[in-house]
Amino acid sequence: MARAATAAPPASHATAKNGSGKEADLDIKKLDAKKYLRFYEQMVHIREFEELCDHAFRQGTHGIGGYLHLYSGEEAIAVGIIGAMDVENGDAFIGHYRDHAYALAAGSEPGEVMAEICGKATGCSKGKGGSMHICDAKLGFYGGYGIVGGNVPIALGLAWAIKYRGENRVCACFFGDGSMNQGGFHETLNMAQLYKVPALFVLENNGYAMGTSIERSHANPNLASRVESYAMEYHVINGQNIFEVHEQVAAIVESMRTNPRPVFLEMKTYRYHGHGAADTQVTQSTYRSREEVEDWKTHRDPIRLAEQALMEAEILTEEERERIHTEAVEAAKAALKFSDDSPDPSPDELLTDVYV
Amino acid sequence: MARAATAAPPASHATAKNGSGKEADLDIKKLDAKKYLRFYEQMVHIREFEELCDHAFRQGTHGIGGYLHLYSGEEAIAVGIIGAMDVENGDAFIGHYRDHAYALAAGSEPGEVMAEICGKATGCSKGKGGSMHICDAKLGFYGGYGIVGGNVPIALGLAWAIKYRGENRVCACFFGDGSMNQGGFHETLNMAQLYKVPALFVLENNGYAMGTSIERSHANPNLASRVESYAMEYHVINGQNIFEVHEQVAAIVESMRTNPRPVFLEMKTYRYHGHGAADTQVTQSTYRSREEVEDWKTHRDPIRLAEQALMEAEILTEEERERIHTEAVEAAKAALKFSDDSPDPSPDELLTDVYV
Amino acid sequence: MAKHRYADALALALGEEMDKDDSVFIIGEEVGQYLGTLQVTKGFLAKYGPNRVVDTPISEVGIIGLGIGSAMAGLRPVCEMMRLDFSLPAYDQIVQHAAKIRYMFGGQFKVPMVIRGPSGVGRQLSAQHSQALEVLFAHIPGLKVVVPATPADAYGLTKAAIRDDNPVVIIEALRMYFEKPEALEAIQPGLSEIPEGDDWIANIGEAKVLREGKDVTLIGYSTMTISCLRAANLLAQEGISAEVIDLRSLLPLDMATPLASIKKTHRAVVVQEQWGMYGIAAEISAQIAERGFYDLDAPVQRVTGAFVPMPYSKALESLAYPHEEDIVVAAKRTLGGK
Amino acid sequence: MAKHRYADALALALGEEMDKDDSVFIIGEEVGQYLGTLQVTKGFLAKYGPNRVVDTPISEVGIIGLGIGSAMAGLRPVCEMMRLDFSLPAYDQIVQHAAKIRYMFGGQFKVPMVIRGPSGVGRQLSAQHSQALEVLFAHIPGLKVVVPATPADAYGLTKAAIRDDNPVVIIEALRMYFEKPEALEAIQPGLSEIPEGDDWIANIGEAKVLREGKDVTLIGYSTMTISCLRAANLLAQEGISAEVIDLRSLLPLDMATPLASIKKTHRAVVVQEQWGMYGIAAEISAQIAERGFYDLDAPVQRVTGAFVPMPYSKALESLAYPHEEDIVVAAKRTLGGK
Ligand SMILES: Cc1ncc(C[n+]2csc(CCOP(=O)(O)OP(=O)(O)O)c2C)c(N)n1
Ligand SMILES: Cc1ncc(C[n+]2csc(CCOP(=O)(O)OP(=O)(O)O)c2C)c(N)n1
Ligand SMILES: [Mg+2]
Ligand SMILES: [Mg+2]
Repeated sequence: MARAATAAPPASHATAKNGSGKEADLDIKKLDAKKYLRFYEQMVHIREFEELCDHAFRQGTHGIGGYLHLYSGEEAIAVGIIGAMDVENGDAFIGHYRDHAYALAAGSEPGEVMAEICGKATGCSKGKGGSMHICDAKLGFYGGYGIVGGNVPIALGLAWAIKYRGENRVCACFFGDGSMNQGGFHETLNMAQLYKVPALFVLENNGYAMGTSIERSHANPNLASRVESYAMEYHVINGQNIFEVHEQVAAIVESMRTNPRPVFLEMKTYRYHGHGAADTQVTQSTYRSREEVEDWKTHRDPIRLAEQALMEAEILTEEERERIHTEAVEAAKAALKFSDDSPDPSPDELLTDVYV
Repeated sequence: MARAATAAPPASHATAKNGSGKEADLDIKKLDAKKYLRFYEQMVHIREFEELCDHAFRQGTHGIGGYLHLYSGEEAIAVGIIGAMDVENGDAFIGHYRDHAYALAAGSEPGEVMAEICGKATGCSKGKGGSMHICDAKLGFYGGYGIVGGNVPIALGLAWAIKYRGENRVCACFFGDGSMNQGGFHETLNMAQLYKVPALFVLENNGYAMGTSIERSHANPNLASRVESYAMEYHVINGQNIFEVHEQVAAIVESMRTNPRPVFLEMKTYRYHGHGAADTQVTQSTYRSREEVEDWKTHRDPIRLAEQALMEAEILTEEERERIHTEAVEAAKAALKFSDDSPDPSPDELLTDVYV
Repeated sequence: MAKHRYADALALALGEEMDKDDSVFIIGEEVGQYLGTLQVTKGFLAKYGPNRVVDTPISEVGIIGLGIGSAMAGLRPVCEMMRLDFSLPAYDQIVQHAAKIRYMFGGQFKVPMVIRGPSGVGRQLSAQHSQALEVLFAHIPGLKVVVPATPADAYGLTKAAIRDDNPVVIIEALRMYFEKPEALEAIQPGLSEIPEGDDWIANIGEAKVLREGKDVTLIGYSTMTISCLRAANLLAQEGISAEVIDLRSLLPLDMATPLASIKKTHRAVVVQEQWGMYGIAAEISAQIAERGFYDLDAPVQRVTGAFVPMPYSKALESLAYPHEEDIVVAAKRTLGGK
Repeated sequence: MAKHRYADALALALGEEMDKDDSVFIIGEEVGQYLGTLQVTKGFLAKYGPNRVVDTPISEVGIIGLGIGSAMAGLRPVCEMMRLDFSLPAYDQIVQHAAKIRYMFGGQFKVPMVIRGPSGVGRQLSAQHSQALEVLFAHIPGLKVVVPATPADAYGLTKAAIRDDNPVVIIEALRMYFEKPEALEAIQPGLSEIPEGDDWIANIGEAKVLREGKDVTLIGYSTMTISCLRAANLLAQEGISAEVIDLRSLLPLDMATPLASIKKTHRAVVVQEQWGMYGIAAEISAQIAERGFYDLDAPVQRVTGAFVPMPYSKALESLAYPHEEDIVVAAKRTLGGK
């Protein structure tokens, strides 16, 4: 019987405690095969998209400037969680600057996302936002934000609006472990719990905020205690396993619809690239070893883990696998081509959109 | 045998859990009688000072304007804690706007404090600060601050300086329960614990922030959990009992000298007056009953409790008691007279002290 | 027409907009059960319930964040700051988020929120509670900033702000809150009247000539508009005819009205309650000199507060902000006086 | 004299002051183990240890608060903001506390701290990371604000700021950080030189004539000083002689230097990198017109950035801030050109 593949965390990443302890022992065969195939495909597409961004940035000829924060390694979180939401019917989500995947997971046009990253007129934010400020209003994506912790209080408001109107919707808010050290995070958690708004707080705990590990920045590395101090429901989930992520979160989201309340998820994960494009191999060496990165890539890659499980369960064939990878590469290239073929924003655009 | 008098909290103040449970069962006779007589005297002086401020404010002829926040009911905290510090030799403390008592407890000239409250040239802050901004550099009092939570990050810096220089000093920071909902409070606690600075965080939990009870503003009224989420040492102390306050805090302060670390004290207490002078009987009635106030005044008044215990222990005589009260009234009047006799700040003072 | 106090005009405007539009709600410290720190929202909780009159912890970041998010989701939050000074802990939410969201997402969202609260000097509240922080908002593209001086504008601009689809900061004049209508009427008849009928609201971005004159133009906003009117009364006693302009909105800023006036008077005094350095009056003065260069017969005079944190003592405090006498002196200076 | 890049000049100044005075320490995000986000503090942790080179969580309120308190206690903290934009979450600590403590306690304390970090536009960092926030600090009495344009001033003003007994904000020009000395020297010889010998530091509050001229005065600061110099080179090719003034400090502000220059040239252009509305240039323009009214032969021209949040796309971004060509146009306008 195929089981959700999980591997022991590399010892070097102290925070990767491999989930909540109540490791899911999922029978993949009993799950919705089509859905997970789609999730798998989405993860592969996101990975290829991100890797092409990295490449395009280094080429320097596509219009990508400034900061570029890539999601590779964390795909199961965006895909599994946004996949548990009904973004076409009023569920909302909001993220931080590592945000391409949120849009892609919700179904945004890859071309429009890439064009935004490249600053083109056809970008989802008309080229005004760039990589850090992707959004998609029609899919409930309220955008990526560049100020650490800045999106968290806004999520409170999105969730408040749901409660205000008495809808059975939820709002997910994605942020990093670094956000937890911003004061506004705390004000938000307290108020969210006080008002019982349907906010799903999603901590992407990848062990580091830029070059600073959790241990060097959180007096109490047991992050659960901070959340529990607001009497908020807390779950630790292995963010590398799409089956665990999705099954657990889908159940939580459904329960939030009937029992509106804030819920906090700590997703254990890892980022493969440097913090941003400026965080090179050299600067990364000040805070993490190549071995640590390789360990994660080898033993806990969300795509590999999914692939393995789906193939063992005979849901995915080798042929399909190849097709998906090939298509993903092509899709990313097509997105870049769409962007390359797109015009720069017209000069008039400088002055529009400041006010309604 | 005389015991430290403690009474059950009135049921109406849900948070007044009467200390940590490990109720001190102190044998008053074994304590330093002279010291406690002095503390008792200080509390009485502070009470009379505050009551005269209230009176003078209502008279409207002494120069008191703006906000006026009185400490009546909470005296044992300032007296017992500052009394455990060596303010003449480098221990530091900092407070919020309810700050007259901090200065008086440390030994500041009552006349200078009153003159500040009345905006006179002889005031400790030259009349520039007023009631909310009392200070006394020579006694390590780094001032009272008007922005809720604003003094807390500064305390981190004062304590940091002690650690930086390797001194065996401590810094106490007084603030209210409302402060805990300011983001900066959290950033501070985390950093204080991360750097192990000798900061004594003193929460004056009087159950209300202005007209808002703890229950209506803290998602988790168990405040300990917020502090413990930073792995910080936490003590709950009955703030109405000077013996308990002082004995416990003195021991903690001494331990901080040899084992520098931040410590958090939750002092259970109550304020008798409105939040500030604008919080009248009418506005107070929106959030607390007269009975609740009377209950505290009758059963848990720090001065009465001390008086009772000291008299039972035959440390204080009725005669002494009367003398102290009379002198306190006189001292407060003298302070007001000093202020009344003092000139307004000279117009030149408008432009001084902006820069060094 | 009915005469109102400034605070009552605010209450009236808020109530009317809440009656009219279910998506309007008010959130802030002590707005509900306590009946409002200054009683502007007295009776609101009972009338509209806790979903629309929301008491909060002392968490300004949370309050503003909740406002932004709910506005993006289509509600019309009114975030009350107990004093506008307390918006500073949430300044990042206002400047980096509320003001920028529309632009940085290419127009996909709007943020129809109001941030309002009493502001200004003169109540012996000392350094941390006596500030006129207009520049901190008016310098930021994406925000609108209105500065009602009169009960009429307290009403009309509040209503306009709530209906505006952009984030609007209402800088309310604490010193005007409880001024009696009679006192205002004595300065100039009509000041305390709210135009009646047909759902009147003010137009954000329109300055107004409050008093006509021909010798010199006095330009103010908020409390300083009232001081300008008082100064005009004093000047009139000396035979000097002053035109008084109330800016009413700082962003957008209507410069056409002052420039037209200066074409006539050739002289201008710009008055601001607090810090002159890089203050509101600097922009007004600069624009007058740049755009009205050939109209001006004398240098523009700025009358501003002392460049110091506000002192507490009444004796010092009253030296720290402009009074009508200072405006009179400045006006005479433009006319060749000393 | 040795030639330096701007970032190296900052590092040199910081290191020298830390060597000289044990009470100086640096605190901020990634300043230690990571060797500095932009490597300004590279090698510092190894040399000075973790007590003096302090890595922090992402907690700007905590960082600034720690700075204030430790400064009150006699240390000399240098608080690095990874970008100056990130000071906004801590804005209340800066404006309500650092700036006011001395005054509101009647002079009993001083707050000798430095807040510094890279700032400004032009690196495709979009709305939240591309701001020139000078006004937000320079409007606040109690702060000092310096704006080094050149490596020399990056060095001299940093040292002066650290030794100053007041809170000083150093607004560093990110676009200048890694400019090659040769590139600067090509604009004007000497720009990348740090005066040597006898412990030179800059005087806070002194503007400087960087280039003499007689037809028009170009006034800039930070990156815009460099743009003014470039513009002066272009103007020279057309036979127009421009004087260039670098303000160097915005608070205190030296207006004597520009006013003296305008007495000679009778024409002024004031240049600012970003938002003109209620911007730095407004104060300069207003003061010139007010105090130099009878010297001016033409209205002061302000050249400022677009009043919009910074767009990301290079195509739009470069339209959003002034370039030397814009300054040339403005200069010609003062000379009667179109
Ligand atoms: C208020 C603020 N301070 C600092 C920064 C600079 N910064 C951007 S991302 C980042 C690290 C955040 O790490 P984390 O929250 O863990 O998210 P991750 O990048 O790991 O996904 C920092 C320090 C910022 N953008 N905003
Ligand atoms: C940031 C900020 N928000 C709001 C206020 C207004 N305010 C002053 S004191 C206060 C209540 C504080 O209560 P608490 O901290 O419990 O102290 P207490 O007055 O009970 O001693 C409020 C809301 C303020 N001064 N600063
Ligand atoms: Mg992280
Ligand atoms: Mg309280």
